[in-house]
Amino acid sequence: MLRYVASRLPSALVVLVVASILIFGLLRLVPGDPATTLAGPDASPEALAAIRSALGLDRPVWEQYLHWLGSLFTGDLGRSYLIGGSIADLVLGGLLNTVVLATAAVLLAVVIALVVGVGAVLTRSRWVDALVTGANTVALALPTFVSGVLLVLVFAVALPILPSGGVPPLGFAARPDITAQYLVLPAICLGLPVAGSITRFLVESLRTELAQPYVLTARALGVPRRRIVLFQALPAALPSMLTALGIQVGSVLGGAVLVEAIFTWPGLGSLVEQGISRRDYPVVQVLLLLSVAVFVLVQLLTDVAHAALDPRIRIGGSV
Amino acid sequence: MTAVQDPPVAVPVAAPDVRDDVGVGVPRGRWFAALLRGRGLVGTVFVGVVVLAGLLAPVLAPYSPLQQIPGANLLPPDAAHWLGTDEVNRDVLSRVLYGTRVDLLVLVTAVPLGAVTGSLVGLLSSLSTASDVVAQRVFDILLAFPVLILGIALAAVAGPGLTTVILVIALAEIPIYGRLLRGAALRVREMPYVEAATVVGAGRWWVLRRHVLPNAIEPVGVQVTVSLAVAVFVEGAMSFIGIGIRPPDPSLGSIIADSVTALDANPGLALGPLAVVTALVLGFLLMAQALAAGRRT
Amino acid sequence: MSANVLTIRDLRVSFPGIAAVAGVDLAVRRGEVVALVGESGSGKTMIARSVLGLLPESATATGSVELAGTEVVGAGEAELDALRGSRAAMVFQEPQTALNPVRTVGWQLAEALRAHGVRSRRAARERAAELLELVGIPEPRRRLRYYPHQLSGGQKQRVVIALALSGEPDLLLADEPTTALDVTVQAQILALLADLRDRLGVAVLLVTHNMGVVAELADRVVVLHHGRIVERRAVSELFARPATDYTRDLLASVPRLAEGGVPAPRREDTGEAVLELAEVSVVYPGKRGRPALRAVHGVSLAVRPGEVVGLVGESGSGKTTVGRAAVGLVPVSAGRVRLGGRDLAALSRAELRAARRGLAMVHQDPAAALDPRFTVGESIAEPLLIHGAAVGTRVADLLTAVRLPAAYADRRPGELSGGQRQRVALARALALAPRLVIADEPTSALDVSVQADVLDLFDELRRELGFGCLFISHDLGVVDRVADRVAVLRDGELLELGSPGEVFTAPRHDYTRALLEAVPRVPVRV
Amino acid sequence: MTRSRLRTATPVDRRTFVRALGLGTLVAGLAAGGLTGCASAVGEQKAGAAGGTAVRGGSLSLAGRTDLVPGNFFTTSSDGVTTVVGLVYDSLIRYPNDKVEPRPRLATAWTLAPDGLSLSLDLRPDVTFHGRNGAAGRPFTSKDVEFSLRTYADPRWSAQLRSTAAAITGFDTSDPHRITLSFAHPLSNLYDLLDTVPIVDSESLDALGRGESFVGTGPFRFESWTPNSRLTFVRNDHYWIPDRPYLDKVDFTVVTDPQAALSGLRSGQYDVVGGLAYRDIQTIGGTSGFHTVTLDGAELQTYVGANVNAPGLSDPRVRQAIAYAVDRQRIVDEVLRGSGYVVNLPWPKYSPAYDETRNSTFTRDLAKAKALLAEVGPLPEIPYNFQANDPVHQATAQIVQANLAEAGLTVTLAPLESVQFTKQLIGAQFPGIWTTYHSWAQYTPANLTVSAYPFNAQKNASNYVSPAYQKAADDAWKLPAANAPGARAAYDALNDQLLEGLFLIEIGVVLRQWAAADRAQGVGWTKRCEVDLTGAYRAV
Repeated sequence: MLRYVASRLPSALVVLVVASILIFGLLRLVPGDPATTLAGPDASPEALAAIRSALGLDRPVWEQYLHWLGSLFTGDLGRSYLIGGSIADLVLGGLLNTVVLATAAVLLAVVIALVVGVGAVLTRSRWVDALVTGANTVALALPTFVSGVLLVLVFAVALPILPSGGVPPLGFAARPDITAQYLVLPAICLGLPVAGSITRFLVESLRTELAQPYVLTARALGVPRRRIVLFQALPAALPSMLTALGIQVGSVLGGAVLVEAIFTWPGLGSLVEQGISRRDYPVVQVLLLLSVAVFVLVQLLTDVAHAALDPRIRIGGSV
Repeated sequence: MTAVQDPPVAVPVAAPDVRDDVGVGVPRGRWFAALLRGRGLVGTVFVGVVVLAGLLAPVLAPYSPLQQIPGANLLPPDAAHWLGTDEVNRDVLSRVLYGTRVDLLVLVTAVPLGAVTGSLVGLLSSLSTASDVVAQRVFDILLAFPVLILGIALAAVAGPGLTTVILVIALAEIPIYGRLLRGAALRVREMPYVEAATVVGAGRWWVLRRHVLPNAIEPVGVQVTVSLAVAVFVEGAMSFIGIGIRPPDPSLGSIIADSVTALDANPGLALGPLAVVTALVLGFLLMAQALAAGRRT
Repeated sequence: MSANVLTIRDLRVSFPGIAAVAGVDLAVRRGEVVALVGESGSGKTMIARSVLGLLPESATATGSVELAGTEVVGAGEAELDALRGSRAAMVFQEPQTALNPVRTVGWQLAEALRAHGVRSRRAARERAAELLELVGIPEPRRRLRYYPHQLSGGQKQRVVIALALSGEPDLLLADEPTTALDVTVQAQILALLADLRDRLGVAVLLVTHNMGVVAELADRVVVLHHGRIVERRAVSELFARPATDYTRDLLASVPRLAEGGVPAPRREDTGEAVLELAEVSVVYPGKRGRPALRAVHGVSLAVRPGEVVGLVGESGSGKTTVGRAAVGLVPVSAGRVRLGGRDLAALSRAELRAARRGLAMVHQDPAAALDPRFTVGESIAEPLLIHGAAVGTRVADLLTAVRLPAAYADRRPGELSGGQRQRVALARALALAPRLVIADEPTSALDVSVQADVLDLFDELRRELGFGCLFISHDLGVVDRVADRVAVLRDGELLELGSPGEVFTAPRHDYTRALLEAVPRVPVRV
Repeated sequence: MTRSRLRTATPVDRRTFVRALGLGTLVAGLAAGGLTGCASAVGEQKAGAAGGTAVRGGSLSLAGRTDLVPGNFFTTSSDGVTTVVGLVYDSLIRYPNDKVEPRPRLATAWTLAPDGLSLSLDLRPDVTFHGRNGAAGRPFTSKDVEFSLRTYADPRWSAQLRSTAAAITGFDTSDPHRITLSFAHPLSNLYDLLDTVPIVDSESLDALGRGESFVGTGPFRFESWTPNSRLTFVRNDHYWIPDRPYLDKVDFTVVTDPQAALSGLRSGQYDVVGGLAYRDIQTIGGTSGFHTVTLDGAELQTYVGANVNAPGLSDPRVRQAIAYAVDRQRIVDEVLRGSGYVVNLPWPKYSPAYDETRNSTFTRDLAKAKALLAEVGPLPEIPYNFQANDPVHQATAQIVQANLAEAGLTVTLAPLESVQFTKQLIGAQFPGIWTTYHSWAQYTPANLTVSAYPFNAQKNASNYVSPAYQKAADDAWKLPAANAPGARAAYDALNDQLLEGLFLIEIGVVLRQWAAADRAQGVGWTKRCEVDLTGAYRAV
């Protein structure tokens, strides 16, 4: 298996380097720069120029890039122009919040997909099928920002049983029950679209698996349909569902930008949006590179898991 | 994810499949026939109604989408305004109808643009291993950037507006179609009829043009319907964070974005566009399922 | 309980617009092997599947199928589950796909046993090992942990049979159990089925289109044609005195190995070789760290104009790889391939394209031989279009040459039967009057009678157009009928080369002798 | 071989599916910690609600839209900064909300030299800076005043009133509790400066720049800052006003989405919230248990700026036509929901330069607007910029566009991302007209024309150059004091220049509002919307 990972590393590195160049360049293309935000609307052009040179923005672009890349390798993520503090602490705080939220959302999505997807294939009844399509439509049609507001209005304002936003004051580990209540609404809001697409994918691949000959063999042996779906079709369909989930991860961070704003969840999503709108280059560069790294890592993990789950790849054939 | 290819092993003899056992081979209906019955028909009807409403907007709309009616600030639905008015005194029903047009314009340009570009890149990249590796990495990078963040960056460069929305949706579609077509190309290239053509002297381009492309159309059809549903979502999200369609032009996403702050004053402001979006998305999903089912038998 | 394990009365199975089975009565007694014979489209598989209520969704069945006292037609899913595997069990044709690829053999056996009431894991593992031993799988305990892709075709079929036996059924429904296997493996499986009948008294309903297999195993034979029973005889009587013309034609078209005497070689050597392989070796690189696979090693072979060289060997012997190497589809790791006297490797891209004009290939699976999007006419004309040659009436001429009505030109492959599709593939191959044709198992996917017609056609066209041909097949009977010379291949190495008469009657190599013995003999009509 | 009977396999039916679904939701419920069993997070938030009358102790939760930016400490450009400055620092004097007359704070008394060239202030002797975790810090002396004023003038901080601070040439700090400032020319807006400049601790300025510590003399001590998330403050037990503040703790949360802030307020998570949409403030104000805090004295103005060099806008008649066409009352009623009033000049009602008659020079008069435009003849399409995702500016722009269209002037909306908008404002690069807020009119009038960038006589965003306007602005600035004789005449001259040049077309004065729960009483504010909780308490 390690050979498999090793064979994928060079391509991952290429993606990271190219992405870093793209991010660095794209940000420079965006008009306005941190000096403008720092200077504020009433600054004079001289003050603007003073701040720009203080931040080293007047040096040639490629020199800034190499400096940034160099410091990246030495593990120094640099300092945020606006917040002044070190980016490492800023990102770590945000990273923890987003990882907790994203994991909760993905877990919720997987549970929903398994329950609804397998349920729909098991019962084969028309109304369950319609239910899945309907839920799928709602997941896609109802934008996150609307479902978010509705969830808050119903569960936090109308009948105040859940907090309307924010992170648990004492941190995640201290009181799991309190943490769970803070997590429920944002996780549902972020997880719904992901659940929609992987449910659709799971139902599709389960139906394809059930059309395979080995299902006919099992049925001819009198194995009840419920066991065939759960213990034969599902394991065979899981690897491809995992791959679909891997691709969804990219959209989870995108979704996080909206959900973290609606639920005042101080994660990387809101940090990226703040960073870009305030032209805080170092923060945005680190965050975007981190999101690309996370995506590449998840792709690698899903491929490895896909290989591990599918014995044909794990153990070479010997016909 | 690179397709997993096992080493070529002599395939043992294949026997006539069940279908042959039934005598004459069952002819496969044209793939769009799936859209004319059952689930596919329902989907097509939904989408058709929305498209019609969009196209006939000038006829159906009681007011001009930009007309500000004095004194009619955030009125709830009533006889004069079936969906009430918005915070700048404009009739919501008219804006939803004209907004549908804008969204249809976005769908008709962005999704095909992304699909065609993605497909071409996917096909061409499958020609040589070098171009294949490069294309795969480009797809990875495009997929790595969440759509919204791509949108924020592009809007900052090119300014918010229709072109940015179209560009972002197209960019997000490219890797999806790229990978789809690359997979289709690799699968078709293994088929005996391609091998027979190669033996007789057909070049890579001939195989691509005559065999790979026609056979790849079907999976693309299914994916297009799914992409259309996602595109409506992206337009809405971009308008919500203020980088979508520019005011005063209406678009379903921007109306929904404004409606969020006025839910109690005029629920019609949210219900109107949401109904249209739901109809569109439900329609596309049903069509996608019908096409996929058509492909599977 | 009546002596009959299975009684079918007036069974009708129909699909929208097609009556697959039109009123069949059939009975199978305990410990008896009944062969259900017929060509594709005769409905024999549908009858077998209706016994366990496993018909496809779109099929509707009427009449009565009584299995061990229970009526199957119209029974509920729960009732059917109780029957399946315990009263009757099914063995399928395609071992490659009959087993779940992501589950071990042991697990799948335990699952079957669990469906028949064996709950405890330890008892199930014990019983599973016994079953594997029963079907002749070496080291059964170790093989329980294997995954299907780690077993050979024959071993996989043995596992499928073990699965079928797990519920101790009275009746085994074997649907073309050996068609997808090599001839030597086929012989072992047939021996196993015969042994099960004798030792366990299991009745077998054997569905097949191979008369050799019928002769080897069956006690009684039922001949089926277009969903109706045409003849019902004991095996010996059927071969001795076939009652109906249909059966008589069926028997006549079975390619028999010429016994006795060494017929003179049909063709003397004329002119320079069309294809020449000198010490050719092919190695497939191992993927993701798996060892490389040596498919072909040091094969030397030549094909002269107008000559058919048969290439015989079991699956995995490398015969297909040789064929593909001959036309440059697969890179050669050692040795040289010369086409029309010129070294293939030395040709430039343009020269290669020109040289390819004289080549053609016919594949085995008719379903995938033609592009589903092309009409028949477009498929046939494709080689002409590739080289910019005038099409004119060429398509119509070729269609009539392969005895297909010219009107078929605008039909789609989906609307043709297997035999018709293979004829179109042949017509396409001959479009540019090639000098060399590679035929990779062209008829093995066809029914016996259809196969006979296609082979006659092939022979006629070869005499008429004089192209050289490398004819690859695992069916010795077919090769004997068509080839001027025969090469026997094993594990990538050329064992023997000679005229069919020499190789098939006086084989120099004992491997060839074993191959010959394994071919099921059809008794010669008196 | 024994025939083992099989158990009857039950077909899958709806019952099993419902059971499976039930299992699924139970798992999800468990994952959500079960709403019944354990303590409710919502319950814990509200636990702090204490008694009705002013009682010591408890804490208040504030929420605002923008986080602290240490680099902008001396500008009032983010809610985070205004909260820190309001709670942690004191200024020398404090203007009451409705008058531009200085009241004592850290300075107890002050005398202005007759020639207006110097000012000496007596300083409170009993004030100390915040010390390490609760202990009393070092005493406050005149040296700290000098240090604070000099830092404020440093261009690095780009403070709004730095030109006035730079005009202070001499600092006499011989007596620790008395300071005399001397300057080159009389400064009528000097007290604005002293009301604005927070007294900072000279030893911790670098830490302040890095956002690590904020040491001041104010009622609350800075405790912690989690960037992009929360600020926490604790009571300063050594505050120079005896037994103030009442509250033990104050926390401030960054809530970028106004809807989230509103839901947080209504669900009891926050006590005082800023940055809500005017319509939401209006509805929450009417809901029982909540009230609005109108920040009079900290008014803003919304206006339509015109780049006089842009094509079509160079002719003053076009700008007058715009002034006549804009329906100011509708914008105040529908966009600001009545939280403001119509004006032609920037001054709030209490400002010495406020003039009722001049304020109604341009009332909505479509006929006059059309006539003026007819005189000028055909005009090109004029781009109209505003900040992209600001609901107030977006609504105002769409109304103004419709108004101008009625008058026959076509305008295309061009929303800009906020940083780009600021960049074009500073660089005076707007291609046509624009709309945003401006402030600093709530002080002595001269302050506006000296510091606020759109009005600055020397260099403004409209590229409007007029010697007469520069002279009027300078005269107003050089008045010895806001209420000196001759001030009225100077301000009238200034108003006439503004109305004549009309490079900025005022729409209305905007009254900013916070929304608060009834349990948050005694909430105060400064002219720069800095929150003042000295007298605030939790009412039951």
